[in-house]
Amino acid sequence: MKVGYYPGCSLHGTSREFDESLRAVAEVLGVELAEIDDWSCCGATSAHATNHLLSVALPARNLALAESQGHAEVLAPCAACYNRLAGARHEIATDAALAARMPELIGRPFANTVAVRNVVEVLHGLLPTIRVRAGQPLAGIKVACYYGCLLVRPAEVCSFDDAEDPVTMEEVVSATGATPVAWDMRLECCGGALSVSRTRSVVRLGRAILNDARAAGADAIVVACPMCHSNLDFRQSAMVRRGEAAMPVLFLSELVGLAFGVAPDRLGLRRHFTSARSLLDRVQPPAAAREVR
Amino acid sequence: MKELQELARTLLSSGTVGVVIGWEEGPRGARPAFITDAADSSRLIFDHRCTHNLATYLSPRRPHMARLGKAAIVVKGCDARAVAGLLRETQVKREDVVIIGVRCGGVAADPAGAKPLTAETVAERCPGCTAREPHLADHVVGEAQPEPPGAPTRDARIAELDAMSAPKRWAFWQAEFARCIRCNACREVCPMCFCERCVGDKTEPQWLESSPHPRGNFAWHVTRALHQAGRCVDCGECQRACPADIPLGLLNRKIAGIVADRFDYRATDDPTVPAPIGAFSMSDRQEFIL
Amino acid sequence: MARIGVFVCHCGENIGRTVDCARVAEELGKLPGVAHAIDYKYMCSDPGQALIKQAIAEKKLTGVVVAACSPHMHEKTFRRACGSAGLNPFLCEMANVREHCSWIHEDRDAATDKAVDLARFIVEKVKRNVPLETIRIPVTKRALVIGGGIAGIQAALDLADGGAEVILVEKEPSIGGHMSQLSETFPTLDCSQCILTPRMVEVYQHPNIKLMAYSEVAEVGGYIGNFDVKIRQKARYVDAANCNGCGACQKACIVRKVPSEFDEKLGKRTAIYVPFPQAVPNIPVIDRASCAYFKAKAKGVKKDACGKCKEACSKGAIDYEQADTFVTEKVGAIVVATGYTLYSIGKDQPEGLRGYGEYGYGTIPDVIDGLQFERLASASGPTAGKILRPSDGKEPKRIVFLQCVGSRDPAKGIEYCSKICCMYVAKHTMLYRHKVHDGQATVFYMDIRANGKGYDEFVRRAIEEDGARYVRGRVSRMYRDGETIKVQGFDTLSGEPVVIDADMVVLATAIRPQPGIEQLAQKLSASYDAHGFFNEAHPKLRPVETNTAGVYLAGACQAPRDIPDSVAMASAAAAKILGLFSKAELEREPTVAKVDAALCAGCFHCERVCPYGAITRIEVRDRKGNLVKIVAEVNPGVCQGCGTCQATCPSKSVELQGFTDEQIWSEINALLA
Amino acid sequence: MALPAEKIEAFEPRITAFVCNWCTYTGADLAGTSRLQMDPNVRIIRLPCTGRIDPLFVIKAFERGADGVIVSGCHPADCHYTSGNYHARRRFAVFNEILGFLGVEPERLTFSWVSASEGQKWREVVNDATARARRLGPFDAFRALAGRSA
Amino acid sequence: MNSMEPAHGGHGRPTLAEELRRATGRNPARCYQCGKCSAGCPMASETALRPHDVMRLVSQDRREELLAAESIWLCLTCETCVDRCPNECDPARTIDALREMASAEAPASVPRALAAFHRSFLDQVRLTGRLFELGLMAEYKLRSGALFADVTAAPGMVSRGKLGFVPHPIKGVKEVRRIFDACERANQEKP
Repeated sequence: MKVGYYPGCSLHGTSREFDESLRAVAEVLGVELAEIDDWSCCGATSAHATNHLLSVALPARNLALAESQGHAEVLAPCAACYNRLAGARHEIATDAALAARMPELIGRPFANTVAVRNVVEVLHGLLPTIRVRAGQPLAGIKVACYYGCLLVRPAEVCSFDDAEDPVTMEEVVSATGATPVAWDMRLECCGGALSVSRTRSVVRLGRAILNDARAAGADAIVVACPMCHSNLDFRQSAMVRRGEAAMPVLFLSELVGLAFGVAPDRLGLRRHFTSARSLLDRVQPPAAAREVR
Repeated sequence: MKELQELARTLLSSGTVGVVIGWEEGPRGARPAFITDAADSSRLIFDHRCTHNLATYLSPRRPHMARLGKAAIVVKGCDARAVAGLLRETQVKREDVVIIGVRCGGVAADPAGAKPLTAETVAERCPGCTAREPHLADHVVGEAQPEPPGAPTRDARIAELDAMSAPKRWAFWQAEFARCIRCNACREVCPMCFCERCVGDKTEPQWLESSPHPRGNFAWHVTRALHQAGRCVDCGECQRACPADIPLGLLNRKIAGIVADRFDYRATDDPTVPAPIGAFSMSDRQEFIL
Repeated sequence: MARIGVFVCHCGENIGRTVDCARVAEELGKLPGVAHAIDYKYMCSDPGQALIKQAIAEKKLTGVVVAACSPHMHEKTFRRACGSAGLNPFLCEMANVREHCSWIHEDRDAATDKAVDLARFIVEKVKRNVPLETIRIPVTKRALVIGGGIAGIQAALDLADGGAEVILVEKEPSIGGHMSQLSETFPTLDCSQCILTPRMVEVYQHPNIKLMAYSEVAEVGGYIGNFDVKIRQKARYVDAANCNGCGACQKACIVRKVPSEFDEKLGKRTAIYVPFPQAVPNIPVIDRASCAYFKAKAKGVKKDACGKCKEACSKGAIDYEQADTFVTEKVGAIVVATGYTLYSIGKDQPEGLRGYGEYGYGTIPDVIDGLQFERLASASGPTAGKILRPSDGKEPKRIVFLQCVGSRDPAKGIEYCSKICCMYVAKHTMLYRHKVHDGQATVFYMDIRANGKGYDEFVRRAIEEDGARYVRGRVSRMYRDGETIKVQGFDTLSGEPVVIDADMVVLATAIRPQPGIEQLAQKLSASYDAHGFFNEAHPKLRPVETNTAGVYLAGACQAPRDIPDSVAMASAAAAKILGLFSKAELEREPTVAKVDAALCAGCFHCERVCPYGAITRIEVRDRKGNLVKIVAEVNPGVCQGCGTCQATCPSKSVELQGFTDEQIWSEINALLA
Repeated sequence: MALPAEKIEAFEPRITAFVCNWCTYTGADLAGTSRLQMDPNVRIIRLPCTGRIDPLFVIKAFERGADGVIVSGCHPADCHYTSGNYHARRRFAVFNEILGFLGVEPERLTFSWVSASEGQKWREVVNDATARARRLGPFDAFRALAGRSA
Repeated sequence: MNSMEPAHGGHGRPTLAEELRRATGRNPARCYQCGKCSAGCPMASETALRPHDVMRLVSQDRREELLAAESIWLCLTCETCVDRCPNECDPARTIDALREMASAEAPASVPRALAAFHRSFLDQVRLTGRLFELGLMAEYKLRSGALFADVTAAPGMVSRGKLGFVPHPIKGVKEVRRIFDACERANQEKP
């Protein structure tokens, strides 16, 4: 199986471990990730917040590239990229005038034929294989699946799951042998858009998420969004108070990798700011020895 | 007096009426007279001893009267109110009675009372009377009379009773009612008591015990008072007839006060004024209702 | 000796939990005359009823007492059961030991004692019950409809189509009512007159309908199935038989500036007039108060009184000498469809209401009410459908609509919701935008009550597509500032005061019953609420009936109603009446009063207190035919069984069956066991 | 002539209520449906209308040992029979005053309007009438008329 | 005291609601102020204007107030309101459109930190076709004046191999710049 791959800026920078773990998992699953040649940034929130047309045109360029490179679908692991790509695809598909403007605007032929997939969706499509390949290393580990906002909203764009009651991530986690916990904050926004410019809001929102996951008995939070990861992992030290246990935050691909017995190093777990040791200590057989730090 | 006698003679001799109901001289003072022969007209009298309310003889429940033919009746102003009551309650048709009004200067409590009328002998309802001039009459005879002697006393006695505690008032009335022998004189003499069968005589069920017993006595007097509310003309006959001297006039006066106060109704000889019981006003006072 | 059966119901746990039902049965069983006393889990169940029927047969019961729930729940059930077992149903009574005992007490002993008492009273009563027969009364299959608005029209047509004869009485010169004044109707915006006038014509042409326009109900006598209605036909001063509706008289009339009632005083009419071109019947009336002829006559002028209309009439139909006439009609049922009137904010108000000084008591120019706006928006109206200010004829660019003026304002005397305003205000904003494209409508509202089919969508359309701006809050004050009206309110959603400049203000004033409705209600012996709306017999289960049998309600005389509701009520009332007319005779419960002619002294206090006029006077004659006396008699068809006559009768010569003195006396007598 | 406290405790007054079928009886039904707990001293006798309630009933109730009487029906303008309550109002206005004049304590008699929706009010009427009768003690004065005492 | 201006007659300019309707394809008049958007908004406790307030002010045509409000910049675009709105009003999209309008009409009102972030972000993309995160951080700190914020994080980022030191422009960087230019032009040409 071959799929167009749009890593996005984060996966080449601050969220390298997402890229690394995804590639490792894809290998096990026999999926070829064909990176879109010469892809460019999706514009993210900045384009979205300041120039709506730009926020459509930048993703459109990448979709046009994928189209010209023969891809029927493209995997955008970063939730923000996924949201922008899928959002632009939807907007162009539902606005004929906009669609007509696109080729000229991006300077490329564009028919808007490429489907946009996120990582949860793609992994969910491979559930039988995951079940077969996963051993028992994650038995007894409780995981809080955190969707955040960009993965599931708006519903008309992110139609792969129910926006108010999604189940796909939990089903992937179940397939790995870990146990998803029931908790309340899995769809609440972590404040990613204000991560840099208004950190205090992010800390408030993140703390609520961590507390709820902890109260639900989770050993780790699993995410599929670099911004969520960066907020909950990188800023976690500002969110927890003295005496509160650290909560490892893993990309979904990292968790799947652990289930497949991939070495934590190869999954980029050492790149986390919040140590995943507490979790790794419980992986069967203990994977701690293989951890670098 | 002559005028009255002449009028009676004319009415009888012309055949206009079969009987003239008036007063005549009796062994114990004035007494009711039923003149059927024009020649007897000179027996008719009217003076301060004519205290009886003759309207009671108009009641259709006195069939022996009906046998005498159409009646002419002599009424004082107060008595005329009873005739009005009978008209109002369809007991008498106006065309079936000739009303002869007499001007009254007050009457004695006792028809045997001697002349002149004094504050001591005058009937207690008379001082301050406002109904001495009969309006409901085909003929009015006699000169205008002087005010009755004496001053009203009953309102003061009512006020006195009202000021008592309830148990004291209870004791007062129980003492009065205790003498009642249930002779029904009060009812028989009353011009407004014309029921075919008085509720006091009803047996199935017997609401009011008929034997002279405190329980039945109380029930009877309450019921009589209630049935008189807005109907009593204050002619004083019940009290006069009472062999036990129960002050029924006091109770009647109280009722008159209640209906005047609550329903703005006063006994009148105008038969077109509707009686208060049987009617209602949306704005009737209801301070006693929760 | 009576043989009473006592049946004590546990009602599951409802009674049994607090009342020792077995003890109640046991104690009652000891009473003299009680031949059978048992308790059972559910007396109303089939097996429970079977126990009663079996006991009636086996124990030869002469009366049945069921100690259970309220008679309002199951009296019919148990009476029917007794009836089917051959016992006269009226020999069965219930003692209420649930609502009045087990449910309101906790102490088991006290509750059981009380239950014994309550049942004992009823046992004593039933000992004096006598078999009663259902009353049958004949039915006149003609109906009277009072009011010729849409409700009355609908009721008349449904009745007439159902084969009943109908007399439709309308007090105005034409039928049509308020609906004929409306421009368009919510929520479809179809033209009011276009859908109404065909029905008006249908009424006029229907062989079963006798239309009496410009008439009023003067007196109502009789009772269900047998009403006698006296109707006053007001003088039109135009001979309806000769008039051909040519209109020449109106053209000739010299008095041309009478404010038109139909146009809500925004237009003018002549002194001889038909209210509007499609009027039914199309026969003019002379408004005596403004007619030059009658005014001159009133002043004593003998010669040279106007007479222009008479000269103009080629049919000689003008008749200045015409007088009111009275006709009496016999009908079996009556529909009241008298509709509504609008509250006005003026200083002069009927008792209990107050005007709006804060809105200038109606003195600010260009502050109009909803019906006036209808006339402005109507193509047949005084401005030919253009929205123009009454004061200067300019087109208002800013209109403010105020909802709940008078309504939901207890301080002004009306606490109820007028129901239709939310919808017609939304309609007005739409009509306004359709006619004045650059006009801005602002609506002050408290809540939007758009709970009908397609209603909320309609209001949303006004807001979303036609740009009406809705501000939630009441207007505190309104005042004139040059040519504009300052409307000072509070936007409770923003939490801010607002002042809006308006060129015109439209008040959605409260819906009130027609004036004079109390007098009509009294004629019909029907009850009405504190506001003068007719009371329905049951707010849920008998919404179009009154408490007076044979009198039904349709439309806004019962409460504020919109057109669909009014029409539905009218059809419901018609269906009720057609059902009534489907039988040759009516059956009624025999709870009616009866006079003992031998004892009656004929004082007729009963006649005076009877709310239904059920007492008539009859002559009692001896064998020779001599008149002995005149006494009272109760017409059982009219009597509704209140018993006021009996309590009033000094000699107790009238008895209410089912509640006779003997029965009540026995109950009271049982107080001391 | 209020009773001393210890006697009030022991005394359970007997109260008879004459009520109309449409308003007060139904209101009392509602009180039951709403499970409003109230004093168990009142025994209801159902009449169609307050218009049917005869002062003779009240006298008879006292004769048969009632310590208090309640007469209750529809509010003005609410009468099922349109005007029975108005006639009752006049009748009992006079009756009430006469009884008072003859020395019956006014607290023995309670008149009230209780509508079909006033279950709560009915409870208050019942409890108030019971409390008043309890305060006054047994209606011995009336019982004495019969040659009995409580 | 707020005197509400009429939508028509006088200005000649379309109402804010109309402008937004054109920009977003959603009719702000559909909002009936139920508040469900604000009830779910993660920022509701921090902002002066909650989503429903924004919709309300839009319907009242209070353009200046809205464009100057800091609140519109605090929206996280988490789209919770979008999914929950019973009337499909899309408050988030409306707020985005307002931000665009504010950037164009009242750039001074845009909070410095945010403006700096967005500007820096887009500059980086324009420069290389992709986001050069170290470049973003440097430019952001200069633009925002928040020189020391998160400064301690950089070494951690570096040690974890998360930050590259050299930007790698893509081949089609000129193509990307053309897109930027075209979109900015299109925005300026808007009525």
